[in-house]
Amino acid sequence: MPGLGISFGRGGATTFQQDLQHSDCILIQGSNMAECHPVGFRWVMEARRRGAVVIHVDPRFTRTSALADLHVPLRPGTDIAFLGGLIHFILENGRYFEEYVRSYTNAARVLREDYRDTEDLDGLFSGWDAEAREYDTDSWQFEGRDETLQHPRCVLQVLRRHYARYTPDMVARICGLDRELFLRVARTLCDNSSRERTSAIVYSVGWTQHTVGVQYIRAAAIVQLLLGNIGRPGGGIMALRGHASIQGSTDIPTLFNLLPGYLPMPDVDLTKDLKAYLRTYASPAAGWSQLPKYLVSLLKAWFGERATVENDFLFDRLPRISEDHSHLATVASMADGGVRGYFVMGQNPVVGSVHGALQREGLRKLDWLVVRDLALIETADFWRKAPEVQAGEVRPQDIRTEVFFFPAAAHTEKDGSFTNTQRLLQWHHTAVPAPGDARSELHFLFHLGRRLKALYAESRDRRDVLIQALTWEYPLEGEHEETNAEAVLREVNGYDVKSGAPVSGFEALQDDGSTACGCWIYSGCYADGVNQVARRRPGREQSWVASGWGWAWPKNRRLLYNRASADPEGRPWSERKKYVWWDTQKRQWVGEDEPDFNVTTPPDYRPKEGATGLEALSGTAPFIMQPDGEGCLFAPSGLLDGPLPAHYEPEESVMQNPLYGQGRNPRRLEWERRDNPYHRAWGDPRFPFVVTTYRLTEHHTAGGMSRWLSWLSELMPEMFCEVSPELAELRGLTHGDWATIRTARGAIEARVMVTTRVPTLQLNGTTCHQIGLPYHWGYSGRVRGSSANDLLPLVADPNVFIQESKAFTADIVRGRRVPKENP
Amino acid sequence: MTRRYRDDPAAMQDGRNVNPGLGVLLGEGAQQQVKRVEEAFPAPGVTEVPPVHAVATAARPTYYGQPVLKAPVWIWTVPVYFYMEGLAGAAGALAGAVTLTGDEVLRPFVRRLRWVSVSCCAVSGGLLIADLGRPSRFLNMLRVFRPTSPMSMGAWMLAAISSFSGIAALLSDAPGALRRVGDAAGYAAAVVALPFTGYTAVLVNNTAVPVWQSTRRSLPFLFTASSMTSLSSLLQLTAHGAREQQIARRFGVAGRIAELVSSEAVERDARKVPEVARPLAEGRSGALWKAGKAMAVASLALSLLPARVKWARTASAVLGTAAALSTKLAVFQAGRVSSRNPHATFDMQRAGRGAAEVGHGSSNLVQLKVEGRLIPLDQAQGPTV
Amino acid sequence: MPATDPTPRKGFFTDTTVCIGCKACEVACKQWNQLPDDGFVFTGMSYDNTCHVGASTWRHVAFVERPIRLQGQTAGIGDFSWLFMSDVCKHCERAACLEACPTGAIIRTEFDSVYVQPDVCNGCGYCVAACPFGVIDRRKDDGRAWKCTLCYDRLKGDMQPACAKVCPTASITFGDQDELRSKAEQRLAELHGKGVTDAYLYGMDAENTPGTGRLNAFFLLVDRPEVYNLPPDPVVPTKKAHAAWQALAVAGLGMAAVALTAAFSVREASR
Amino acid sequence: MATSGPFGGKLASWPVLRQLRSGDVTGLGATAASARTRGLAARIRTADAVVKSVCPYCAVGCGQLVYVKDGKLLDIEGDPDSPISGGTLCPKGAATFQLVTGTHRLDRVLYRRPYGTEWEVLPLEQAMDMVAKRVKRTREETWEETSEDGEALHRTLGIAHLGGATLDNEENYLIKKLFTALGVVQVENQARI
Repeated sequence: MPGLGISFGRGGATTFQQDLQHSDCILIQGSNMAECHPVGFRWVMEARRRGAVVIHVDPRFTRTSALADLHVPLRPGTDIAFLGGLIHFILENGRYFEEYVRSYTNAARVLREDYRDTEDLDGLFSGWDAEAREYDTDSWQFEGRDETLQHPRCVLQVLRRHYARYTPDMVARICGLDRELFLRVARTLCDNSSRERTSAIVYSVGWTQHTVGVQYIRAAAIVQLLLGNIGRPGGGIMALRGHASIQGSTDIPTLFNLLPGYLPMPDVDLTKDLKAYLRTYASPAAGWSQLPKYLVSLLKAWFGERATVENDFLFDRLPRISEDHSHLATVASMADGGVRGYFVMGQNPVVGSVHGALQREGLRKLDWLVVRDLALIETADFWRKAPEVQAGEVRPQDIRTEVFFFPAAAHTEKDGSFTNTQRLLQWHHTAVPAPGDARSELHFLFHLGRRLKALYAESRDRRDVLIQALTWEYPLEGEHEETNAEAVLREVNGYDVKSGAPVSGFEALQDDGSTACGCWIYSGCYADGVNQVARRRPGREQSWVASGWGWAWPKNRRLLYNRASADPEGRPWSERKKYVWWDTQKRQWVGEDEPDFNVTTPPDYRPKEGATGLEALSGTAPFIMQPDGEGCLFAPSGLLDGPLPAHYEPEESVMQNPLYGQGRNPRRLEWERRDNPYHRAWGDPRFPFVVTTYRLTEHHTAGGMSRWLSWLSELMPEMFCEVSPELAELRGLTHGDWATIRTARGAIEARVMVTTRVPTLQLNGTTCHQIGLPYHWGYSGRVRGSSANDLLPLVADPNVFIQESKAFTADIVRGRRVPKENP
Repeated sequence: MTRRYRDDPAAMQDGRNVNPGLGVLLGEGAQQQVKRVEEAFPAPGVTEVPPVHAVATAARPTYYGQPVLKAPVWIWTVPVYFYMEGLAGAAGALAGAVTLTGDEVLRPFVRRLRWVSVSCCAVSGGLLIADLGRPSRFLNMLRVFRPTSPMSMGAWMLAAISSFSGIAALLSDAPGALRRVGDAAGYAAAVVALPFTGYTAVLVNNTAVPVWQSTRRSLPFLFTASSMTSLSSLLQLTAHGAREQQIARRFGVAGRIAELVSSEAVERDARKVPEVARPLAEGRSGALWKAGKAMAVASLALSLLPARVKWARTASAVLGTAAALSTKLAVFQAGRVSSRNPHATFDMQRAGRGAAEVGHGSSNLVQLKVEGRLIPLDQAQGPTV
Repeated sequence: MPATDPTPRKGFFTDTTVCIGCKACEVACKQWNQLPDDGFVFTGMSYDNTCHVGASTWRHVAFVERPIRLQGQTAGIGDFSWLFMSDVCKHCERAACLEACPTGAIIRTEFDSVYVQPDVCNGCGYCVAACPFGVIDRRKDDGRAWKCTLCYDRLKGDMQPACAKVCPTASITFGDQDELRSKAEQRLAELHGKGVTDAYLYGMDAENTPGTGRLNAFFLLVDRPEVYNLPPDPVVPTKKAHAAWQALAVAGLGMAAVALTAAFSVREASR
Repeated sequence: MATSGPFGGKLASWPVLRQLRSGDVTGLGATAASARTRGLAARIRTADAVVKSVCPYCAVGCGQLVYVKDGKLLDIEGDPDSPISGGTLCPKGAATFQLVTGTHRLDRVLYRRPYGTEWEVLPLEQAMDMVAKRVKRTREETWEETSEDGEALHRTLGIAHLGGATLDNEENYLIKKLFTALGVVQVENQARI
């Protein structure tokens, strides 16, 4: 989550769910928390019981809205306008937390003279290379400070100017909402953000799945920094994630551009060798100055004895990335025959990812496909059950792909850890053996690796050096030779190479090859040779922080940047919001949580001139992973599409961008290909309605874990679309009957749910109808139906390659889909 | 080396779909036998409902028109049982009365009535068992004695009257003391028969079904009278002696008159709340009800003709039987319809014919006085009693 | 008999104002009791596709979309609110099913709950017609009547019912009646204090539901009972049955009189 | 009924007689209870083991208790000790028992040969061997040692991986470790959706 990572230093939720109970105001936007995270929502309810105001900003009136004090509808894809409006309100009315902003953010930094804002360049920042379609970020850098915050090029003033036109009227016009409602949100949020009070923001994929997704989160970060809500109890930004370990699969990434612990994957241009890599990515000061230790320890963990100082720990042999190798790029390449073998483990892309037809086209071009899951999901059965096969357009006997389906073990049949949405690692233990030939992924990967190591054992080819060097010794257990998961966790934690003893944490890691560590941010999870992840001290025996339950990265800190819960002098901002403070007697930071700060660095510590590493951080710098220890209001680097969030319309919109000539994110990722047609940027008469997709409480994502279960399927048995009574009348749709929803990519059918919960919006005097689509259904399972994602094109955010499925355009007509309409 | 794989094994698709090799099925509901999962689904397919928001604001709101009650699950054997046990009761009662005359000439009549009673009891028992969800457990009907349950009382009465009538029938022509034992049993049967003849009315009155509950003051009369008609019609078709005919005819004429009067009373009771009376006027139940009444009138008229007009006697008997069956079927069917109509329940209770009718006033009713918006409890004027 | 049993009366207090309509209670109930699904039917009734409590669905969440503002809430889409309510067997103080059951299959337990013994029930169906809340139902393919057991098996093991345990927002709370009542009254006062004056307690005591007495499963509602498919003034039929028995007594005596008259008058006449 | 019916050979346990003995006129209470009812107990009280676990659905991270008997699952419910969930679950979490014990789960490797029209069952070891050979073959066929400019690439774009957010950290770790060593860079998961 670079939105959070760039702003604060770490790509994870800044707080934990239980802490929401201490909020005085909770703004839920881009999330349908009550429906998608019902158990997390209990803490919102607890806050509300204690008197907090709960605000839900969402295109639809959902089960979350039903329990909120205030529901504000807005047009899908306009949240930056809304949040920009909040920033405008805060700055213009002087509602920012001045001491916090002055001390803990980069508000005082002064930009270079050649910086140009979107206000100057009609929607572009300076440094845009129209040819290459990318920014040169030189002009976004700082050149000085102005503690008075008055310099016209200081960040606070740049911010003010950047959002000058995001007035309540403009917000109302873009988002299609009532100006007074917006102002009520702004006032409520500001009234509940101060020394005495804190507000939290909760978001989820309603914000991330956009071509400007990362900037949505950036905008929220700016709001929270201005209001002084980060690092404080009841404050923060709670990112809610949809899968049991999606945070974990980003921390220990199954992502092409990262190595474990957010170390960048070697790049063909930037990192020719280890030296170049360290030069590029290790920052001179603060947390990331320690990067060499983390990388070297990783290489030692992976390549063991073969990784030496002399051979740069085999860094040179690592594969390099050269372009976008993300999921969508891979699918496009697959459809062109560029990919021959594909492993899919516990994911169902033909339902869950955009453009199902193209996904299936890609699968048909493969030589072989391996699917591992509990049941025969759509992705495994694409060759006999897909819509195009059913319609007779493609025949199974013409599909070349060799398909392996491996039955997977369930979580009750294996040991292992999940990392939840608040960076908390929790261990699950084996309860029963997996049935028949079902095995864990751990088993599959270990034994696949063992076979491959055997196949390459005799090779003299340089390209096989890494697989030969790979440390692949884990204790095996039971008749199935199941890999011991704790042994893997131990390697992830790190150990002293000589003694083999687990390290106590990442501070113990070295860059000389004497330590090995599989993921530095998880270092400490096996401290003292104890599985800290499996700790289960009951919640009722602890404070709400519950430090004795599981283990959170980094270093079991539950609320990040908690140095900011105290004022610059180290005293709590208020008794009511006391969390971590400087104990003048003990001369250390103490409090409810592990201090997210060097425990013995006093508030009055000031680094010497030219100090490097951790020494370079002052005693008043809570954001210790940032080079300067400051929260980023303005982000001079790290983001490809601008240092400040600007409102861009989605790829496909019903409205021209009223703010800028550059209507859409100039840096968005598009795939120009015949099988991936886009609608007109705005006002395409063929596709006049806004669509948003979402989940329901009763199902889980692409349905692989819910549509096969009768107890869940009976609760939501059929695919449906939600439309307003006005749209139903306009298109002759009948409640309970069928409708067909169409885009240039495909058509799907759905039952019609006519409801005022999906409002018709007034945009600048024109009427905007919305269509709501849950996306859980597919062509297999106990209950089946059209997949909403079949409607979507490949298009993505440039920073994280995430698809845009929360705002696009389509048409809707009555009746069922005619089979050949399907692509 | 490889074998073909067939998916979707039909086995274990019982709605729980738990693989017994992986999970233990010991829950309370695990023993629920499932042939069709939809069996327990109370809604009739995709519901034709107005757009969802329109329902709650109606002056007389319902939950999407869904029934508030469960419809009685009884099958056709139950209304036939109503008829049959009525016959058994009326026969037992009349047998007692005739026995009391001590007239030896009427002794065959007594014996016949006792046999009618006992065989109707036997058929009744069969009809009841046929309706049970678990027929093998029919004896559980006598497991407890629950005065609150008319069905429990009915089961005991049925057991008693079958036994007494059975003994009486067997000993009808026995010599000496045994005959006196038989007569004593016959009298006992007659005493039980008095409530037994119309108890099925109480059985349906003692339910939540609006049309049944609302007619509790009149339906027992109707069922008793209809049973008298039924018996007399049966006797008119089968009895031989002139005196027997006479007795049956007088018994029947009184029964028919009472039947017509009490059916009016039933309608009057039901009509106090229009939604409650609806099934007696409309649909299949309404048609049956009206037909029952018409046939009862015709039967009465014909039975008033001189006894020697044989065709009239036969026609009256046939019509009387049809009227009794039709009426009981109508009441049964009306109950099913009534239970599916949420307005019947709601209107009845709003009209003060819920608990308020038996001396209680719900504080909920206070809130119901204003349509649309609620009157807050603390501003209410106190319960309406 | 419960009167002599020291076990405190147990029950549910369901506060619909904190229900998020997640249906965890429905699933937890099916899971614990291992009940079958009811088939897969899209009903169009908002997000409710299970319609009603029945033989195989012992907890059911109702969804009501109202064009009426909920007190204390502002909905940007205009006058609108979405009510959720998790319905269940009420375990009435005067339980119609219990009083109707001829076999003794339905009993009052030591916890004051009403329990159907599946090893006794012979499927006569009388309880189905008797229940004023339309709760208990018979499955044709199984033949017996079924309803919420208040997790009698769990209660005997000193555990709370599955639905109450699972409820993420404590909309369903389980406990001793005395505690539940004070909790409910406190919550009601709190809501009234916040201006939610529509809120009231349904079935907490005999004042609300005199016909059935106190409901061991009672509710906090914000609209008329009918909106949630609850009867406004339910009554245990037994309370009214005495009128029917009286009528029957008169009818029976009338028949006796007619029979005697017929028997004796004919004898007289023929002499 | 077999044990309590009037003609079940145990006349003494006939509830009517119990009613008479105890003076229970209405028969609404304990006298009508059957032997099964009196012996009713929660099944998890007989569990062989209670295993601590975590809900596999969303990222809230609710605690679960898994009850085991005779090597089979008896029940799965919320863990009251969890500071996050306090014993509660959502409907999906509450359905976990069906997820892991349901008849939808497959326990054999299925294989669909090229241009095939049906699934076949493969022995696990054979399938693993086949996959390993295909990885080796494809990797060799599509290996990129250097770019056109002669810069080191050390990779294959012929193989890709998807999935991880539903897996354990340890599994993700082995995925990243093995595939990186093989030069497979197209490793992705649900974070992109």
